[in-house]
Amino acid sequence: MSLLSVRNISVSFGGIHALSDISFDVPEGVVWGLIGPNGAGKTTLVNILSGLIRPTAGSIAFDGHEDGPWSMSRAVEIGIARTFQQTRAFNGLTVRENLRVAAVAGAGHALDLGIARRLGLEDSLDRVAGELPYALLRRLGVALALSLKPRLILLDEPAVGLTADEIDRMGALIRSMTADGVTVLLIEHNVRFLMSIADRVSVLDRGRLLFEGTPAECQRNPQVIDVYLGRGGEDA
Amino acid sequence: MHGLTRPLLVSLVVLAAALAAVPLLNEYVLYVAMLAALFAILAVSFDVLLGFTGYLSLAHGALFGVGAYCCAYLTARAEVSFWLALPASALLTAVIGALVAVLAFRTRDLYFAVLTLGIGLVGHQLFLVASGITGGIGGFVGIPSMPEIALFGSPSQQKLVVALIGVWITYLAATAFVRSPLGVACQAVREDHVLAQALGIRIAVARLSAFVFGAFFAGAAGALFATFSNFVAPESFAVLAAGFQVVVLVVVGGMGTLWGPILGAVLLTALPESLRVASTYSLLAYGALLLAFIIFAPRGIAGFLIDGARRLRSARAGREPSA
Amino acid sequence: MTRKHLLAAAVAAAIAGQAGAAETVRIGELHPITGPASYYGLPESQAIRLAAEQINAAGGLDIGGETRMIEIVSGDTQASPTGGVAALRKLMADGVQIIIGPLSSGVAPALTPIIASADVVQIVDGSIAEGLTDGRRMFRNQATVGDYNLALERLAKARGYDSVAIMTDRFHAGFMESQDDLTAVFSEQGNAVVAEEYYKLGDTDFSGQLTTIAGADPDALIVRGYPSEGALITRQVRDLGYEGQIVWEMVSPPSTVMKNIDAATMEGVLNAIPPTTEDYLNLGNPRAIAMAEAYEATYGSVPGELAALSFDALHIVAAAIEKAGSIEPADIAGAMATLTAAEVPALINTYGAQEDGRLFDETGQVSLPGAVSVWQGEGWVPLTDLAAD
Amino acid sequence: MLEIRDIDVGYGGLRVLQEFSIRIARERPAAVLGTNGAGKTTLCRTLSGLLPVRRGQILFDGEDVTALGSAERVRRGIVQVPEGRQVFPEMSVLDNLRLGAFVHGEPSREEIAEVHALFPILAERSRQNAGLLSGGEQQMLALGRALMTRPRLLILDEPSQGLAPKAVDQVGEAVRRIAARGVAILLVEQNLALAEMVAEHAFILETGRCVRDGPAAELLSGDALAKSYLGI
Amino acid sequence: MLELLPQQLANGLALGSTYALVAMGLTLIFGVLLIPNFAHGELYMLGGFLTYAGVTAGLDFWLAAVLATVLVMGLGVLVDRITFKPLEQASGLSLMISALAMSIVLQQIATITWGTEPRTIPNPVPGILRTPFASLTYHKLLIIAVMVLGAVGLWAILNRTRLGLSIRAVSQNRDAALLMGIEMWKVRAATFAIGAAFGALAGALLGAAFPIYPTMGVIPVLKALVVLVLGGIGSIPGAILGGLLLGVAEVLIAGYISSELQDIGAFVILVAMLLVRPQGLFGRAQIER
Repeated sequence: MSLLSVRNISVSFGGIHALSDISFDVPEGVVWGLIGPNGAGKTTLVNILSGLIRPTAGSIAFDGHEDGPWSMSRAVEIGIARTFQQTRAFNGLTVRENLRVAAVAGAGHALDLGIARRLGLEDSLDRVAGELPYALLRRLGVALALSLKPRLILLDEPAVGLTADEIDRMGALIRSMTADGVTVLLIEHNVRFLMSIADRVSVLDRGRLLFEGTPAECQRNPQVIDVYLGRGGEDA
Repeated sequence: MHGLTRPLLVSLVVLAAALAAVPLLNEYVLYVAMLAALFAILAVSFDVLLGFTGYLSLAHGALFGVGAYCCAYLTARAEVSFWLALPASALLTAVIGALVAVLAFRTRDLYFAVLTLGIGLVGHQLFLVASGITGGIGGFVGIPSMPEIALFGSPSQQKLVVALIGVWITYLAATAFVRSPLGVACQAVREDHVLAQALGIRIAVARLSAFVFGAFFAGAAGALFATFSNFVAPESFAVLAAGFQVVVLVVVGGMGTLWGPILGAVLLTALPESLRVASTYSLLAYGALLLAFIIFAPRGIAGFLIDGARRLRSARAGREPSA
Repeated sequence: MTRKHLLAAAVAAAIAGQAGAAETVRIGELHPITGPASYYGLPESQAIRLAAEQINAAGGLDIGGETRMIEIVSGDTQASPTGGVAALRKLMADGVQIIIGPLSSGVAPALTPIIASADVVQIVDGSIAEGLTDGRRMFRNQATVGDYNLALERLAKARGYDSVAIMTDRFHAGFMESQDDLTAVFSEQGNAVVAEEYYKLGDTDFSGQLTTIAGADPDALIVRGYPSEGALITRQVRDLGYEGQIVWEMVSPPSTVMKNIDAATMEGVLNAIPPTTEDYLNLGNPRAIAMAEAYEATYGSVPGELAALSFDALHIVAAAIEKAGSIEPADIAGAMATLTAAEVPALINTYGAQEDGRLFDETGQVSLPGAVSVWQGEGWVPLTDLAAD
Repeated sequence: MLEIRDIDVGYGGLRVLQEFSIRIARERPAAVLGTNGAGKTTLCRTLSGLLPVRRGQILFDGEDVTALGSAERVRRGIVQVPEGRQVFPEMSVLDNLRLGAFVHGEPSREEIAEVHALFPILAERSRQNAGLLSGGEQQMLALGRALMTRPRLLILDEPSQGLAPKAVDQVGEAVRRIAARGVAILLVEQNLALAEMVAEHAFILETGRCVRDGPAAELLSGDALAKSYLGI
Repeated sequence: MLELLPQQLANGLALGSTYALVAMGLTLIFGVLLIPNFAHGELYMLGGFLTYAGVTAGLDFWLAAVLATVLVMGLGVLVDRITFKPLEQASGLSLMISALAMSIVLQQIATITWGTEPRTIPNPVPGILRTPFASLTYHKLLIIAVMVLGAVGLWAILNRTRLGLSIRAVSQNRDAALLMGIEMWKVRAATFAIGAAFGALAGALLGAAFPIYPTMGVIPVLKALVVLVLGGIGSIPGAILGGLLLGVAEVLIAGYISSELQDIGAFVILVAMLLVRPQGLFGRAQIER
């Protein structure tokens, strides 16, 4: 049985189709990868699932809730959390305050510093987010989403700009999420990284779903390789 | 609320010190100190909106006036006890504040500032036009004094004591508010409202509560002002008077801290008084000092002190301050 | 209560210590010395200082056989209620118990509750708002707005205006609070009020109101407020083609008027207020001329329109102190209540005597009836016969 | 032509470029390739003087330009076509071109004609607001505008982003022609298509460091880059 | 009453032109540099006082107005250097407070120099144009004409000169403008000079009808802020249309409803406008930060 079920989602901005007729099902407990070149519509999809924008057509069901698409607060309420591609944190607040905001004001429970420990932020609790090194800031972004204790987490390029060591660490973290029963929808440019941790992969190209399968199938698919390297492909 | 212990203790010590000084002051200093205390209440309550939620409202002076006229009317015309009129005025101001907020929060940034400027100007005009209730331009005359408190000193001393306790209560309430889930949500709104929404925070509720909180204490400050002065006139509540003054107090004191605005209120009430001797040049000196201050300490007194303390600490630790 | 007395005693002791051997009589004056209203406030403040210097130069005050000099202590009201109260508190904290002022009607009622409950005597030389005096501690040698209106009412009656329009500065407390009384009197007299319009200090465009007024074409347009707006309104309503009589009700020094309107447009405009410094100068009042000359010599400018009132106020206080033979506020107030104009020879203004010859009535108010003057050439000329020009 | 020596660049606590060094020769158009977040745009902004260098040196034609302001660098011929094209949307196509020539005064008719010859669409749309052009046309405009600046080094920040393949081909063709006039080219890209058309030398940027460099033919063909990107 | 409507509309357009004239300078500086220059009112005031000083010193009105405008342009650049340049990294709020402080300083300098007595420059264009429908003084016609000419002139500077080209470039995309080799300080100085010129010109012209005194700039700047928001912040056509709209609304309210409610009415219109169109008439939708 699938946790998330996306049916015929389409959205257009000013006449341009950003997503057309996207459908897929994400079962519980997996890491589901979503790749595609710039402008393919990956972030748009995350924005729709998290309620930041409304699709023009289509429906979403999640964990028994059939009423999607929904508002941002509703999405959080039913257990969907997200991170942002350009890491967003409350830059004027300390790490501790950031986590407090997410836990207390967002999810409505007490601050749990276990998440900070899990993400290696425990030594930086009193640093102001805006002054954090990049890698810590990215981890803070994930920590904010995890503070909501979601059932599904949407990670928008968590590995961007990280060093190899940090990427490995992020990978381990993502795997550990599924162990805790959190399902992950992972958008990533770093395909090597994605392939190493995803159970299944969808490929988006210019708003359409081009491929769906295991990472190994994906890496062998010539169409995917062409699209991904920006060679050829049909005209938009 | 275990985090409140420290601010509670520190503020109690400061309050005790301030109260201990009361018997030493002459009538003039008592009056100026009382004004400073009322402005401190205004500034702290305003900072919850400006410093913690990130919205610049210029209607705060008008809300201050709502509280003042409400208390004046209740005590002078309806002959309600002051101790009842005080919370009633604060509540009514909070309700009106909520209405203003619902209108104003349809906009943001400079548009929000100008919209609230317009609301502030309308409020001031209404005080003038509704002369049946407010006394119009001639002001509201004959507001009864606060009932005497048998325990302590002269009427002026009692006023200052009540005002100081008012500052203390406002400070504690504001501290509790900004640390409550709502207050934390307000800071999220200030920092990044998209992220706040993505974390499931209902930003409309958060910023509305900040506005209403500010309005409540602005109303209380207004009620105190009315009863302490026995007379109020619309001019005190004009946008160009209290409306801008409270912004200046908070920015000069230091936005986003709750003690900074108190320092701002004290300093900027004392400054023009100390410049009285310079008469013709006093306003020029005031403007120039304000300009110099904002240029050299753009984050206010609080920012200046915090930076200084940090530098001192890292110097003591024997290393450069980290970036 | 004992605490209060202790405090007062302590303050008195401190003052005594400060003043030392050459003890002076400290008189406080409260006027807007800074800010936009300083144009009116500063001349008042300076006229008081001038009067004090003259009295001191002539040997000071004779208080029960003891000679004392006057010391003027200035308080800047900044024309705001809180500024005024702070200034008053400062004066009182400095031991001042005699207060002259304030000017602004917005400040005066804020001071009243404090003065009423303190050991202080006050003489108002500026504000025309009703009330303010009680005849016990609070006096006024300025007219009330009722006195102002009296001249207007007599003028309208004498000229038999069938219709009048009124433009009032709604930031002027005195004019606003007397608006209803004035229109009631006009209606009673048969001067139909066809338009009641408002503007505010600092407005520059009155075309909306004035177009309506010019359309109604009343016999007279009455403008109540300050001269810069008065000049503007006069110009703008003439530009709109209004040809009826324009009547001002405002303190309007010709120098200020001339800076804002040309003489030709002003010609024939009436002004209904109590005589001002300028009027007394025009009438050849020798004391006014002497004061003006001394003022110019000291400050290098002509005295303001209200200077004569402030000058008088100090002389009234001085006379009351000498009459009382004491500097206790209660004694001064008592003497002031019984003072006659003859006992204050230096007065410039011509006050109407009360029935028993006293200067102040039982509420502490002088009688200073308004008069009508007409603009001719470059200044106001008193109008002796109301019925004709 | 351009030599970058060990520069460190960052924002606040974030170090984006670390000990970054490359050398570029005029006659060999170069490409810097890297994924999102590798530091590509930071590199471009640094070269144009919009971001200060914390350490290291930038030499242009043997002269140290590290401390120069953006206007002076433009005058010396360091010209950039920024990421996302950054045309002035509410100004006409012609005004955009005039702005390109800003440091040299008003452009002559010949100069404009030359750009029009290279990009005929710009002549057609001369009076139209730039914001109304399609993505590909805007990229042409950005290139044309940069040419008006009389560049000696042209830095292109992801010019293929968001373009249809046909438009990418056109851009590639245009860049080749510009290079043929003796303008040094530094192409900063994520996608291979354009780099394959234009570059003779390539650098691979990973997390703020240059991890490989070599002749473009070697580096881009075969699997080297595909490995870096796709992790095959 | 209705037969007065043409006259009232003419009054409103004349009043609105004065608002537009003041608002244009303010909106230009805000649109290009994102600086809320509240001290604009004091530049307006100084334009009036300096023209007055010139006229009383015996200069011809026009010469005095031009001299005053040039002086105030320089002053505008100076105000920027002292008030805003040191705060480039600070918040918009700090900019606002420092502008407020600068306003106080300039008001007091004027007070010390000229005193607080209101005065008016002798009208250089006396007389009235009377038509069957409405009559307007030549002075009001002059103001409308100068507003229109000023708008055309500003349009010409922005669209027909190299300086204007660089100003427009900075207002649309500051980074891209820098990449074109445009020097920020020049654009900044020019923008402040032009904005100040509008303030000064308004002060000189209106000083020939309205009293000049040190705090005369406060209310026009508040009105101009309202006009800005009505028209859309940073939009020149918005400033003109917003100004005219406010002027006509005020006059019609005073003429047909109640002069006591003139201010309230004007602000109710503002509030209503923002509720319907939160970005103003010509404003772009507010961008998410």
